[in-house]
Amino acid sequence: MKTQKEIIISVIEKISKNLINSEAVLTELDSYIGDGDCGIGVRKGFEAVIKVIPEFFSLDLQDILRKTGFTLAYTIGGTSGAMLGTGFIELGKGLKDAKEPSIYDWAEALKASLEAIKRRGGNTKKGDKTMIDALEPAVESLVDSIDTSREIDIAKIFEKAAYEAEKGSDTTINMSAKKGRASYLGERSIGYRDPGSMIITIIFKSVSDYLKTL
Amino acid sequence: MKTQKEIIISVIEKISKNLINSEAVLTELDSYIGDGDCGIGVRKGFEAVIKVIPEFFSLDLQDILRKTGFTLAYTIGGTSGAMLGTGFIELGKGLKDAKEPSIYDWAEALKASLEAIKRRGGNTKKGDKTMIDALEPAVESLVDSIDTSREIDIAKIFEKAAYEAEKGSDTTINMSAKKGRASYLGERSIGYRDPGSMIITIIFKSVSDYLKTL
Amino acid sequence: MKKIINMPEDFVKEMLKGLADSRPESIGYIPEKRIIYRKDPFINKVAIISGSGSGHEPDQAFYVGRGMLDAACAGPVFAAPTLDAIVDSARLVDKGRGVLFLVKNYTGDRANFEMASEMLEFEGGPVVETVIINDDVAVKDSTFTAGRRGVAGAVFVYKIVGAKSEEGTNIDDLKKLAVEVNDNLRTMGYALKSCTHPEKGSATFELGDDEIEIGVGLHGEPGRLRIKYERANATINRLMESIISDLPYKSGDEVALLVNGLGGSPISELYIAASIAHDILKSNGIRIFKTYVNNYCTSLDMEGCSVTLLKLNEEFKRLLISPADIPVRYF
Amino acid sequence: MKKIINMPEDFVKEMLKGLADSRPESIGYIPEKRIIYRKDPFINKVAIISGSGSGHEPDQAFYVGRGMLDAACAGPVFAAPTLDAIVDSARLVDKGRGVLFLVKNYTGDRANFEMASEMLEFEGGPVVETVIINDDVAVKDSTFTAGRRGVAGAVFVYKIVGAKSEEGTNIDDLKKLAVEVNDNLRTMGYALKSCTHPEKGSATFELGDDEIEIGVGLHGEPGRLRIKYERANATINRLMESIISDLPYKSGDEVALLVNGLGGSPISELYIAASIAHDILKSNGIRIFKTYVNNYCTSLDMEGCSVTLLKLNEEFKRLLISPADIPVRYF
Ligand SMILES: Nc1ncnc2c1ncn2[C@@H]1O[C@H](COP(=O)(O)OP(=O)(O)O)[C@@H](O)[C@H]1O
Ligand SMILES: Nc1ncnc2c1ncn2[C@@H]1O[C@H](COP(=O)(O)OP(=O)(O)O)[C@@H](O)[C@H]1O
Ligand SMILES: [Mg+2]
Ligand SMILES: [Mg+2]
Ligand SMILES: [Mg+2]
Ligand SMILES: [Mg+2]
Repeated sequence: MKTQKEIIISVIEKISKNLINSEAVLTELDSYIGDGDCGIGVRKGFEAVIKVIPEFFSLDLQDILRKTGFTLAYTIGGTSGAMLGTGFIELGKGLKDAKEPSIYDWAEALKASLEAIKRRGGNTKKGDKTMIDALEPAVESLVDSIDTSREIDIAKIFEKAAYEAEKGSDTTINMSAKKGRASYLGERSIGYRDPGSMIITIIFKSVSDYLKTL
Repeated sequence: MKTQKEIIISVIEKISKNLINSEAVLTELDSYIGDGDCGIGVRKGFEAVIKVIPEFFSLDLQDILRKTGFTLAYTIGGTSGAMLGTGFIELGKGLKDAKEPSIYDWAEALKASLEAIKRRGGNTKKGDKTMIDALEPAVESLVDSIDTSREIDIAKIFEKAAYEAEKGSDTTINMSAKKGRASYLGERSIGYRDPGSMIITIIFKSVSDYLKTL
Repeated sequence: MKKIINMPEDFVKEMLKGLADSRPESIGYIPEKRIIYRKDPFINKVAIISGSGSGHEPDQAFYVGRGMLDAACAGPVFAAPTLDAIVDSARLVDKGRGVLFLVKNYTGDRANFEMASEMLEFEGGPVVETVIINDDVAVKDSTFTAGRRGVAGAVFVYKIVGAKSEEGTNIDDLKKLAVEVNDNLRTMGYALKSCTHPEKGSATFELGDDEIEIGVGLHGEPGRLRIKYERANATINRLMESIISDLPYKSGDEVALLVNGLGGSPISELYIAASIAHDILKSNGIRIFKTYVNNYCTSLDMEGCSVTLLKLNEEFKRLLISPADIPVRYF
Repeated sequence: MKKIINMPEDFVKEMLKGLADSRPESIGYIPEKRIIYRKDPFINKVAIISGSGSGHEPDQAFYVGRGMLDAACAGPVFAAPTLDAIVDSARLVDKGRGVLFLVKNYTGDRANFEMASEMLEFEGGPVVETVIINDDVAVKDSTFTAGRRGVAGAVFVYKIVGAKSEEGTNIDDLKKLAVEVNDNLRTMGYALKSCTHPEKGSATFELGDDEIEIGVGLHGEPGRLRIKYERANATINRLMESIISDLPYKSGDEVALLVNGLGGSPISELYIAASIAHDILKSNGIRIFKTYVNNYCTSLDMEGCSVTLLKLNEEFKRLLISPADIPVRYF
């Protein structure tokens, strides 16, 4: 069986590749209601992550996540860099110093990470038309599954979370943006999907897809 | 017979009254191609001159003219104030200290006064669409009459000068302004009479009319 | 769009080059990171850094110098400076006494400065403290919003804290001072005309020919209300009422008054606003210690102005009027 | 028309009141005559006075103070100050050492200042000398025109002569100095957008959406040519070529560079122009002693800038950088 560290490294690689391949669609979405740099930023950020993966093998789980976060924040630039960076950093911090954290440790860390992103975004809430609209339902679904399931099937749990992320992302289409650059458009932002929510969907789908192969 | 000083005082009074009564037409002309303050300024200026006339009786000829000039410059404001003021001041200066200046002294002083106005205006020339277009022909006609006449009839000489002033003023209508505020309009100043040339015409007409009554 | 620029994407780079060219003796410039820093030897002091999107000049790059900022991080126009630039600037100007970030309350700026201080902590860099400036009374603070914005009043924070830092004061006391200045600071502005973003080439928001926006933010974010154009007396009165009642400033208080142009309004108009503000303050019994009128924190070529009051104490007064050797000046 | 004003006809009066309100300790104001004067005790010096139409702020009222002007006479917007105001201001600030008028070469200004000095002579007032400033290279001097205009370079004349006057220098030497500065001074500007006269309420001249006016005067008087909008590199090059070849400035010369905003362009853009000017000067081997970038002599809210070079000697350098305590400042 693979260690969590090995899994995490593979998952990060998978996420990175999928997001790099999504450059065009993210750029398109950001150009409707933002400044059109989201795709480029995300591609650059995850290319940089792939470059540092070799270093991951000498780090512990927590520092892999933090390193990923700092790398993203450093290279993406813009709001999505700060938000995604914060997410990974806080996830790493939230796992404390457990070598093989339990599923409950992960649930706590994910909740803390979500809260940190919301704080960093200036008290972002669901309905503001940001990545939170995808991330919050996904994290809630995860936590809920963990709390209520007798037998834990992480592949299933993540499949459900990814589904919730996508549903949440869909809801952003009819929202008028309250946070971020799209909020400058106000009502005119209605009718377009938030690019950040798409990033979150891709991240959860990548995890879910990977877990199915185990 | 009246002294020159008495005549000058009466002439100045006559000029003042006629120009005060021309406020409306000067305002109208200045509002087409300037800032519309020419009439008000001229009225105020010559009202002030009328107020100081009582002081004139204790002054000599030269200082009456200078005082008139300074009063105009002081109260009219704007370009016409400076030009008319200069004209009277230089006329006074030009007469030197002659008690009863000869007609030739007057011719010299008028020439000097014309030159001073042109200098003060920034080398104004005939054709620039300013008061010079009326003043220069009037002064030239005067000088010419004096130089060429055997017997001097000042009433006639001034009648001719006033006629030349008016003819000169008429020529400004088809000119494109090169000096003063109207020059900002360039070609668009064509079709309107220059208000300053109208002032000069009124001044020479006033003198001519007065001299006829002697 | 007509501007004094070359390629729009070089706007920030060329402007900062112009600054460094113009002040070679005192200003250093790192083009790749858009960092402007003090070159003259300064030792044994806490380093003061600010930063934000560009387009607010002279804020902040032009406030770098003895008695004010030690470095400024410039983002692209109206976009936060990047994390790496902030981290690098802190490492560059730290003299072992720590670094104080003075940050106007905009989400992107906060996020990047907060991340930078976490990263410096993670990597064992200099000690960092951060103070968030939020002087704009137009937007009410609440747990539902990103909070009040930081606007022109920020320059008083830089000035007072920068002056104090020259005295060798430690980072905790400087942080306390910055918070205290911010607590006594209130600003509100209005726009007569939107600004043109050099890269977008079009107005960043729309304002009708006879409309003004009251309580506008530094990038044209809406404020309290959009109304028909009215005389300056009426508008400055609105701003002053909102400001005075917010702290509130009371009869007998002594203040510094800042009338700040948004970039496209000439100083003649700013002084008309100052004249009105003086009359209002007098009629409220509020004493004016010193008046500052100019373009301090702009929004590109936006027309309009903001008014700031800072309630003073003796320490603030002393630090406010102490000299600062900064690149933006006349002689 | 939207501006930060009340009644358009009160524009000048209220702006000058704002100035006096903002600097009560140092600035006196006579509203009926629109005179701004130094209040602090100054003795045993020749008084330096300038004046012109309003709308060029900070020129000149905001340059009144120790080390620069002793009084400024403000006319209505874009119209010469009146004779009575000039006469009164001279009487007001004369300390028995005489009065030097520094006048930009515009017909109305010249006429009124010349008349004032004649009148003062006629009435036995203070001794007056006048120096005409004509730094604009856009319009060629000739006996057929009113000659080259006086534009932004004038501030260097005020600064250097004002500083020298503080040393107790006599009026003849000051006059000589002013002429010498003017002789080494050249300026040329361009406009991107016209300005709006507050009382007229409309643009003072028309410029197409894609046009710029090269060699524009301080009120939008036409200059050399009207061309299609182009990058700043190209336009600043045109200005610099005209300026450099006019004196001419030569390799090895040391100059002060002034990049002056016309009122509506933000300083970010002015610093882009400064960056370009620096590169051009360097490539010509001309050394830059000091760079001045800001709105020094404006045309209301006109967009654009002018560039000025002053060829320096040791005396000019010393006087240029000596401190001046003037109301327009940041801190
Ligand atoms: N306050 C916020 N909280 C959470 N996410 C946000 C916030 N503001 C913006 N975002 C996310 O950032 C995304 C845009 O990222 P990016 O293009 O990098 O930003 P920008 O170019 O505006 O700096 C948005 O689609 C949105 O999901
Ligand atoms: N350079 C000049 N030389 C002579 N006369 C001039 C000159 N410029 C303007 N004028 C005269 O001044 C008149 C306008 O006077 P006024 O309305 O007082 O001027 P403004 O309001 O422009 O200061 C013009 O009609 C013209 O005759
Ligand atoms: Mg974006
Ligand atoms: Mg961006
Ligand atoms: Mg007129
Ligand atoms: Mg007038």
